[in-house]
Amino acid sequence: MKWLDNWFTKGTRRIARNTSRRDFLSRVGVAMVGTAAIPLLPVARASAAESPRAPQPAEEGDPLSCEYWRHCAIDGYLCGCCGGSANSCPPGAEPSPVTWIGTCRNPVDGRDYIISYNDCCGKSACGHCLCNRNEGDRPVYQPAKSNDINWCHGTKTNIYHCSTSVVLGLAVAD
Amino acid sequence: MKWLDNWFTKGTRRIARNTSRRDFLSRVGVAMVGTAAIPLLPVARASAAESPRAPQPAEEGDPLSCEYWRHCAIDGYLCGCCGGSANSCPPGAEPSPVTWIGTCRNPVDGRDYIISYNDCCGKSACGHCLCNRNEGDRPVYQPAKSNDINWCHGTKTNIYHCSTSVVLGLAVAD
Amino acid sequence: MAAALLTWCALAQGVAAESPAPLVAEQIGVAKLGAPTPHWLFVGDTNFLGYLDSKVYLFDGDTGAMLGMLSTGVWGNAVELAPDFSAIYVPEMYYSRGTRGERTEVLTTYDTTDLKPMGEVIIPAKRATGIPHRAYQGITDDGRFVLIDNMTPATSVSVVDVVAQKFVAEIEIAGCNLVYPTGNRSFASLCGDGTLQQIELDDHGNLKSRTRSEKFFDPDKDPVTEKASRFGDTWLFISFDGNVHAVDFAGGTIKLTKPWALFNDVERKATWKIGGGQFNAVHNQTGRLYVIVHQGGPYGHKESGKDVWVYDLATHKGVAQIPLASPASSIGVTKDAAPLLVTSDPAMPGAVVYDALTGAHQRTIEGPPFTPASIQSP
Amino acid sequence: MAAALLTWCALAQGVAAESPAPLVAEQIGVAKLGAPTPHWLFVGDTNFLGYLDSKVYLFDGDTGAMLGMLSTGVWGNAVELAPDFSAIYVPEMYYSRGTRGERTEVLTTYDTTDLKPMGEVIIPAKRATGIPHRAYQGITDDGRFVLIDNMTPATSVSVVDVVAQKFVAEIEIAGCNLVYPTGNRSFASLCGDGTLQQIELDDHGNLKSRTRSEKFFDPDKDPVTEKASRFGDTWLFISFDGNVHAVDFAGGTIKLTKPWALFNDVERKATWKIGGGQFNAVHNQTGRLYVIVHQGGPYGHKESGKDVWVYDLATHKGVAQIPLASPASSIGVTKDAAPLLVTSDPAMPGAVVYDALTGAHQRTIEGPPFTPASIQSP
Repeated sequence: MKWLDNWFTKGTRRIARNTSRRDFLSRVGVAMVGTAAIPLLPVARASAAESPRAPQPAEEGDPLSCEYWRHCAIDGYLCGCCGGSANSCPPGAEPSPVTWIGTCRNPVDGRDYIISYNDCCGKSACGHCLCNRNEGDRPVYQPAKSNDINWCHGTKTNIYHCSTSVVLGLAVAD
Repeated sequence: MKWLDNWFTKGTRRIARNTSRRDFLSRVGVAMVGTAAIPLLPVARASAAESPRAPQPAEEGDPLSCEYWRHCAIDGYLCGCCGGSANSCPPGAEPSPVTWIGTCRNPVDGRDYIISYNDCCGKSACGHCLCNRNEGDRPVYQPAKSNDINWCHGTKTNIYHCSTSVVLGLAVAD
Repeated sequence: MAAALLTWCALAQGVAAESPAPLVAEQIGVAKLGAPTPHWLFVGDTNFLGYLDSKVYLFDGDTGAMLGMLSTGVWGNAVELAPDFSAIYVPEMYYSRGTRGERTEVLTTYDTTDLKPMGEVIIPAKRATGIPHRAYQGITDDGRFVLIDNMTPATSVSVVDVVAQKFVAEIEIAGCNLVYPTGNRSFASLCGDGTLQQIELDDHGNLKSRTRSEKFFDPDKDPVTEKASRFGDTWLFISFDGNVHAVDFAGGTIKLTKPWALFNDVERKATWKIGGGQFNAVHNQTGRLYVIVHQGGPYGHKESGKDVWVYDLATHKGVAQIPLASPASSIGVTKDAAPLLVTSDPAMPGAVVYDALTGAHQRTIEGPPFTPASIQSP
Repeated sequence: MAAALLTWCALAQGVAAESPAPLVAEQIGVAKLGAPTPHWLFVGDTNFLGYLDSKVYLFDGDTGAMLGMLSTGVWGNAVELAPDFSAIYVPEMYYSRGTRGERTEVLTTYDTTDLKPMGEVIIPAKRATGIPHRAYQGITDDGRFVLIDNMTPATSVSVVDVVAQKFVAEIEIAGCNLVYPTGNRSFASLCGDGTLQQIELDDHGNLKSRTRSEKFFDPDKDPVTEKASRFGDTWLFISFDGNVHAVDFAGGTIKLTKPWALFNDVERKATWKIGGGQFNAVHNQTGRLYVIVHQGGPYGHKESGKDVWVYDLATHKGVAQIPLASPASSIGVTKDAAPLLVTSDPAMPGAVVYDALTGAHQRTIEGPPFTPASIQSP
């Protein structure tokens, strides 16, 4: 994850120093969405996508339990307990295109994976299966790695409903 | 209380039968405020009034307990637990000029008193000292005697904060 | 950037070539509701400690799984379901500053496949609020008009044409209150003097005629509660003392019938009483009435009960007594041939599911709903 | 009618002439707040199960009595108190349809005698939300400007002139976040690269200058939490591993100092760690730092603790260990010479009050607040 994190802080700082505020805000907005959203689809495609509710073959454990390996840095209500799943929002909720990212180890293959904790937005608190795990969680001045932040950004509203744990790919140490 | 109740139902029905809808609504609005508000002060004066927070000499018991004699038909959060008292709203809340009315017996003098359960309005639920006693409570088609109704009517908003139990006077059987 | 990522993923997977194939990258999706079943349960959450944020939860009664949720604004009461379940209608109230500012009320229409709002109709900002009551709103039998009870405290009913998606009329019901649909173009309201009135609507939803019944209960000695159940063309109004007043609205008339008692003398002596929120429900197919009962003193008409007694509506005889797993204030019975009995209590988050025919406890659904009220099914 | 009533009352009282005088008719009133004391406690209620309906409760720490309440909209975070307690400022967020529609954000000013809104200033609809953080907002030392942290996720700070009651400026803090007031015209923000920046404002509240510190902590190996405490001109930033980075902002400069450790080797071996929400607080008069601690594994930086350890900020030595009556996530210490230590935990409604000098448990205040967060005092 370091490469991503360094890119983020260095990148944004560099922009900050050389541009006016308005110019900055627009560009960093883009830059950050780019950063956190690299491995994500645009919302439009995401919503259209079939949502694989079942875990993948090489996984084990209960996706509705806070201890499920993917939830290692989650903070919120599990969407799987709210009508969605570990990688799909409940009906009528809108996935956040921007998100925070954790690294969790899959006990089945012993590999570290990048997990994207997209929030589902547009309905108030689901209230079921509240989980708070903080492996690799960072303070909110490192937004891309902070689970305290309401990530309902870039969505129609910032009303938080529940959280997902989406596998983005293998984590590679640098 | 019968006289009041009969007046209310007969009175409103009579008006209903002889007038157009718009005319009716305006007049009944007035009539009912008149009905329930007879023994009450206009809001303006009420708000200005000193609020006697202590019970009167001829009372005993804990005004913050659901068992307190005045609360015999209350349904809601006791304002005395919310920054007000049995006969005053908490700071910033607005007393409802319209209300439901119960009859409770004061154990000290053995007399029946008319109690006005004015709601305090304009702030969301206080959440403290929830009481529900239903002595003499009637269904909502008898509004003047129903504690199910949100009586934040005639106030700036219908947002309910807590309930009071105000002594209006002696009840007289007819 | 996307291209770069692909390279980086491929590389990563190459590195791990020996061991089993790594998990594939996923795309986040949005779930849709499956085909509705008669055991779907809409449970209203007044959320009393935060009632500006009321909700309606949708559960599958057969599994207990939460299927979805609606946010229903301030003072949420219940939903109205289109007879063909093509839409969900919800009266919603909002203030521009939460507890201050401008009050706006709407009837919102939600899609039954994705629970998204499809549209809203502005209605008079007068809706009756407080403790939820099923009869604070209703829908005509054909699903054309949604009826919303108003109290300012002057009482009236707002009529919304949900097909045309427009507000039609406000009909005053002075001295009366509440909405009990009685057909495609009519509803009844209970009155403070022990009568009821039936309002007939024209095809546009405007007032066509108003019929008044004779006095059929004593509002002072033994009032009927406002929590009634419908059995075909008949509404069953149950009194504080447990007397059932069945009123038949077939053919647009009001036919009063002789009240019958839920409790015999022995049961009365044992202080058995009705009580709760929506303490009664009917299963039309079997013609059975379900009533939450408890033992206790006077003024117990809102007390929860630990038992549900079941009556045959043909014989008026008790046919079953169901001891509950936990106290209940409100109940609902699903409409199908293998009905569920579902109970809720504002003092206990969640809902409890029983077999309505055997009374067997099937499951307890954990809350939220935090302070559950209405229980409704397709 | 009023005249009729008087006759009727007089008559009634005449009837009961023999027995003691009946109770007199009362007038409903509206309570006002008394003179503020240093032990008044503003406890924020995020109300997570109904966060559209967030609140701030005001309690008297000496009696536990609730004195009043503010409704603070969606995602309530904390209040700002004028230094002379002449006003309470609250950033509030609203949607025109609760969870949908137009988003409006305001800074509302409340009267400190009757808790009524006196006015509001519209601010950019960008406020950072989620888990509450004290440093998501602040007020300049002279009470002139309220500072509100924005995240879209691009970060900036909104500046509101509360004297003129107008929004002044949005100042970007790219790569940094949060608001730590450092004087009448300045504040600091923490940055993702282990530095901080100080923003100086002109007399109108616009950006005057920006100063950047050297890197003073390692954001990867041992980041400081965003939950800091102020001691005079110094802000104390405490790291995950319990190292205290004191940064002195006296005279508009940024003076970094050598970090010191809350835990010695023995304590580290015993896995003592910091953790919680606002897990630390300072009592300026005695120069003491209060820290919630617990024993546990890695990633415990948000775990509640059953103990509060007290440190002398002059010697950096531990001077007291306070076992708590119940686990705490956040603490506050009142400003007076007989300070109260107040704890809250989102898992336990209410708040708990201790003597901050002796650690003696004084009282537990029952909730709501349902999910308490911030604790603030005049």
